[in-house]
Amino acid sequence: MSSHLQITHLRKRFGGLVAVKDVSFDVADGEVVGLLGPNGSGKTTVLNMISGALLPTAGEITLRGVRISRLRPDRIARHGVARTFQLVRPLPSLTVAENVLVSLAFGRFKHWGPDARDLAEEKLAFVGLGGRGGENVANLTYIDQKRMELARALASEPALLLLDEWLAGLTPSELQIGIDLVRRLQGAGMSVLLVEHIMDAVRALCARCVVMNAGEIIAHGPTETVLKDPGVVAAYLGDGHA
Amino acid sequence: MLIDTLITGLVAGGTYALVAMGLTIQFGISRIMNLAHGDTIIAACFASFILFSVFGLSPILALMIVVPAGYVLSDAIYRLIMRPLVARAPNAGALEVDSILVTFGLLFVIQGVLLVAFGGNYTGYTFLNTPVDLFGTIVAANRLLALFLALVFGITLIFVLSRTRWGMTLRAVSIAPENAPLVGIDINRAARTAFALGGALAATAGVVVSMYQTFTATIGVIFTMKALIVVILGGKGSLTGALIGGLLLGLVETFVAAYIDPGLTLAATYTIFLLLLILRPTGFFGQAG
Amino acid sequence: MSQTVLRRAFLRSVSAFGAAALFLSAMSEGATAQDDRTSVRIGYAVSLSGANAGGAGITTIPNYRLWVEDVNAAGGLLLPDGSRLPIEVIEYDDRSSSEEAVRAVERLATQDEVDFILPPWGTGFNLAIAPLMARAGYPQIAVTAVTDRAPEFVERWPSSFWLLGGGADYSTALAAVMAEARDAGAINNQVAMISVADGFGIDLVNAARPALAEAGFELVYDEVFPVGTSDFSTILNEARATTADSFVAFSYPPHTFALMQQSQVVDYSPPLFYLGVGAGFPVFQNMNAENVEGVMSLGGIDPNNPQNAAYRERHQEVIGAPADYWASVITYSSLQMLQQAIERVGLDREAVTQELATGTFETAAGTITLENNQLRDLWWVGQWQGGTFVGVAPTDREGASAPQLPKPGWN
Amino acid sequence: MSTTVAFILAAAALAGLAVAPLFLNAYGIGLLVGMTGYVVLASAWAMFSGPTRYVSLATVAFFGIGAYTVAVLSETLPYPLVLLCACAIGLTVALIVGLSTLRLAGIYFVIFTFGLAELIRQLVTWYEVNVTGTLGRYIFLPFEGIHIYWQLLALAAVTLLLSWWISRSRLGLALRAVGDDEVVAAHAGINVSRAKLMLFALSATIITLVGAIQAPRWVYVEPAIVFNPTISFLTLIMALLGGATRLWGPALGAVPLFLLFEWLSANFPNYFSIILGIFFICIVFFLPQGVLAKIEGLRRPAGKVPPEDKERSGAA
Repeated sequence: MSSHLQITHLRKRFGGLVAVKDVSFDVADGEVVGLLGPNGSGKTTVLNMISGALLPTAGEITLRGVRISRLRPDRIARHGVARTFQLVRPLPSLTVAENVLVSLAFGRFKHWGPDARDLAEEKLAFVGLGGRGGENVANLTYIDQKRMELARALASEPALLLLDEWLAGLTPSELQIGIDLVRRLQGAGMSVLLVEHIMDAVRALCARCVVMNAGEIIAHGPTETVLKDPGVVAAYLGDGHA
Repeated sequence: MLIDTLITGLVAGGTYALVAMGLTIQFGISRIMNLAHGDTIIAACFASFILFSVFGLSPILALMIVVPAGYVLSDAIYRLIMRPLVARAPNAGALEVDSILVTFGLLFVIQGVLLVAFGGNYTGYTFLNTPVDLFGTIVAANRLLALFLALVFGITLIFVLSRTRWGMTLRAVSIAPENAPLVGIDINRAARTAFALGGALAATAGVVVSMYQTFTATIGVIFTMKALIVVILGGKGSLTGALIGGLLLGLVETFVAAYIDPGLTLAATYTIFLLLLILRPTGFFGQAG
Repeated sequence: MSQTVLRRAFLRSVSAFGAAALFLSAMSEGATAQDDRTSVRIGYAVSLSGANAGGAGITTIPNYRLWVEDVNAAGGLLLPDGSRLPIEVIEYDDRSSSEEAVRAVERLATQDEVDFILPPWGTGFNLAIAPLMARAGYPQIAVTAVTDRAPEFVERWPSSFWLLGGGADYSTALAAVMAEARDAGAINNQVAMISVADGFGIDLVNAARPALAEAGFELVYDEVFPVGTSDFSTILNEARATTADSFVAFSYPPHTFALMQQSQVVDYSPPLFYLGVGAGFPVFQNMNAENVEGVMSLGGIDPNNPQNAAYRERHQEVIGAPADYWASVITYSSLQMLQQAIERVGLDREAVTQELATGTFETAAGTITLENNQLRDLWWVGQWQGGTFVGVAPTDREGASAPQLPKPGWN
Repeated sequence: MSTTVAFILAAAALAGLAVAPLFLNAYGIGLLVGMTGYVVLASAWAMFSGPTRYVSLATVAFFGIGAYTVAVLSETLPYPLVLLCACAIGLTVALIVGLSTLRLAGIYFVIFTFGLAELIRQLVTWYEVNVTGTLGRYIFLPFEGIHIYWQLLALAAVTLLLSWWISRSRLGLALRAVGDDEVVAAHAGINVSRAKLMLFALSATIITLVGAIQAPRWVYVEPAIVFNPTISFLTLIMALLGGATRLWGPALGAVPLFLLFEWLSANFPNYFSIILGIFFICIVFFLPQGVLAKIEGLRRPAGKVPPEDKERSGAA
């Protein structure tokens, strides 16, 4: 079976700096894969290349056999890739519901009209924001903005979801809610690529992990094995993390 | 012929460089896109005219009065009008747009005051309109003075900005305004100084231009446009860029006039300007990104 | 935006339109009661600001103000019954925009209901208001409009008058002066000619090319430059490099000043040196002192005409600056024509129009009779001679000075 | 339904405005022409610049293209075809400009559009001088103020209707998203360039039509007359005064500001520039989001911040 997302020999250079060197891995249908590594190791750059925010210098990205690595971000989104951002980026002049509506209207299935409003409400309810669609995004708390952003990503009904430190900055109780949400997505058959620093969340959600350092993959395999890898530990310690 | 065109172009470019330097400093460091720049120049033209025709003061001496006055007035304008805008702007982009709008109003105020004071007539006087032989090409001494002052002021300021502590402060604000406070820089003061410095440069340009060009209260926008082109050519905030961009503009206009068609000089300028905006909006000497 | 907000916004805008409508309804009444008049209302809209303020500020505005001052100092406009009524002026700024000029005239005609409307500055603006003036029955004594199509416009708008001739008049007269000078051996038969890329420059140059060719001249340099040009070094160097004895520039004031200055710098002083609009401005003489000697341009005056001398003195006295040598005196004279027409036939606009078309008037520019609503008796070419810009062509016109060529070199 | 009510009211207002000139003198009609012209210009400007926040100074470039097209073609083609040609030319130029510039952001877009008007003016001048050999052109169309007013009024109605329709359409949502955050919009599946291009072209076409409709009023047309940069700035400040993100905002800014200018130039002709300048500065200072937002802000219970205000005063 061909894997859902396949990345081969991906490379990205900014001027003289090579941020990502020869990265290859895949994500299967319905799988949650963790993408780990210290700050500056190139994780977000990889994510940006998958979602189309950056053009790879070399290498290929395919989604269900379709090459997406040269497409514009909106085309990639319509192929079924959705993402959240490291720092939440709500659309401030739109209401909460309208934020979600954007993805519904322009995502894979182009919903519009009254049923789109219902769908938006449904997505909001799923992330725990039921009935708050009419509010101004500025009035939402940080966690609620994160929920809203997840609802917006889900509204395009993606085949692959890219979560960029979506769980960062949450309190322990909020974290548990977040982990449960992602688990429910997995249960619904969605593939997720999770960039994350919170190891508890990674352990809870990912069967498999890819660890990057300085633009290269230094470990790849089952989560527990990878996290015990001496190279991985060294990389994190070297970066000041423990 | 080629040498002739080259020298004439460079001398014409001296004026453009002088006219643009003030704008580039204000835009680059204070983040104010000052559409009233040309009208500041015209105000200085009138000041210099009055000093010359009423008080018999040589424009060279007038520089000593008009340039400091330009500094002080611009400083006051910054405190009064620009500072509140800077304070409320959430980001550089919003400030730039606000500054365009507010200085457009300022343009009308200055123009209106000049109209009331001097009427709409053509005004001018002659000073230093004497030929100078430059490598076999005859140029006007007053235009040569513009080139000379552009080079002296430009190079002095470039030196000051890159070598002195005070200059480093201004440059730090221009490159990374959000980080400047971290190293103890008073952004407000730096931006105000830069804006006032830009005003002083505009005043210099006004005094020099008044020596060889007739002016009316309403032609300021022509200078603003020229300065804008040079600033985009050279990259915002770059004095080196303004200097070289100004000379380049003079050369382009002169070469198009000499070798293509004098009717296309301005069209050529705008074409280069617009193409550059599309292809390399940071200019030849601007900071990338 | 929710529906209620939408509706509220809508209602608000309806009320705003309502307020505007109220403002407008005031427009439909207007001033009436012309009986028991205590003044003659005269209105005009000229460019007090914007791009045209420079031109209007030299030629039009000072003369309007001077005339009003003169008339009112004498107790007002004299009417046929011997009574006098002072002039009440309504002045608007058209901000150098055609649309504003049109609306200002509509306002003067239908809102202020003035007795007479003086024309704006510039060819385009005079054309813009012409249909309105004709429809409302106001005589339009256009001065600062140089157009070859005046006969056609007179047919279209019979109450319009065109007092400054057409481009072809100036060009053919110049060609005639040049031909005479060449035949006398003062200049050779080559010409370097430049013109500004604007209505006026194009009109003149289009007429000059065939006129010069017909007179047997060879155009060795012929370029058009954009209005925004400020540096003429290249053009002057190229003209100087030719063997032409004549340099002709159909230019606007800023170019005229720059050309004059820069030709002195590069020591380009051809035997015949002709510049466009601005060479007759006082500031031109102030800036160039005795170097103006011999420079040719449009317009001129008869230096021995006492009325003109008196006018120039008054202008200096009241306005505080000398009058220019081309259109100023015509502007003032056009007002004197209006004044005398009123004196003869009263304030009835139709009668005044008729009188303007057929009458003979004593003005600062001499005795004027219009031909087919146009002033044809004008100085087409003038030359600076002994500190005065005198008319040299038509050569057979009374008071014409003889052209002095070649022009002396720069000091 | 409140929408129905709003439509009935709007239709009634339109009918009222259509018969209004029958009771007015020429000056009253002249005011209506000027006012309606600016209502359309400001509304069309806000159609693109409001939601996307791209400040365009190209208004006069398109306005001038419209006027010039009429001047060139009015004697060779029937009038409706002339308008159609003007639309086509405006649209083509808008598409070319849009394709090449929509990558530019912020101040560079502003400067570009400012320069564009000048470039087009220079090219038209050069073409006329060198190819046709004339510069000024005459328009002798048998239109009086009232005819021009009716055309502009119809265009105003169409423009507002289009704005209303767009604001409720997918495209409107897309533009608001683009105005907030282009990156997020693109990742949500919006073809950002196409959305911007479509609106820019639509807005430019309407502006071109305004120039085309108004031109017969001036009889004589030359580049200096029709490419007057003040038009761009007045349009901009009118839209800002009323609020560029509201349907009625631009119209609400255009009407009072136009009347104010008229009053100023009649009563203080010599001080017009100064007062206009001060007024301009005051609008930027005190009403950066427009009158409508200000009024709504005052009515809104404390604590609830309208979205646009937050953008200006809050965190980036």
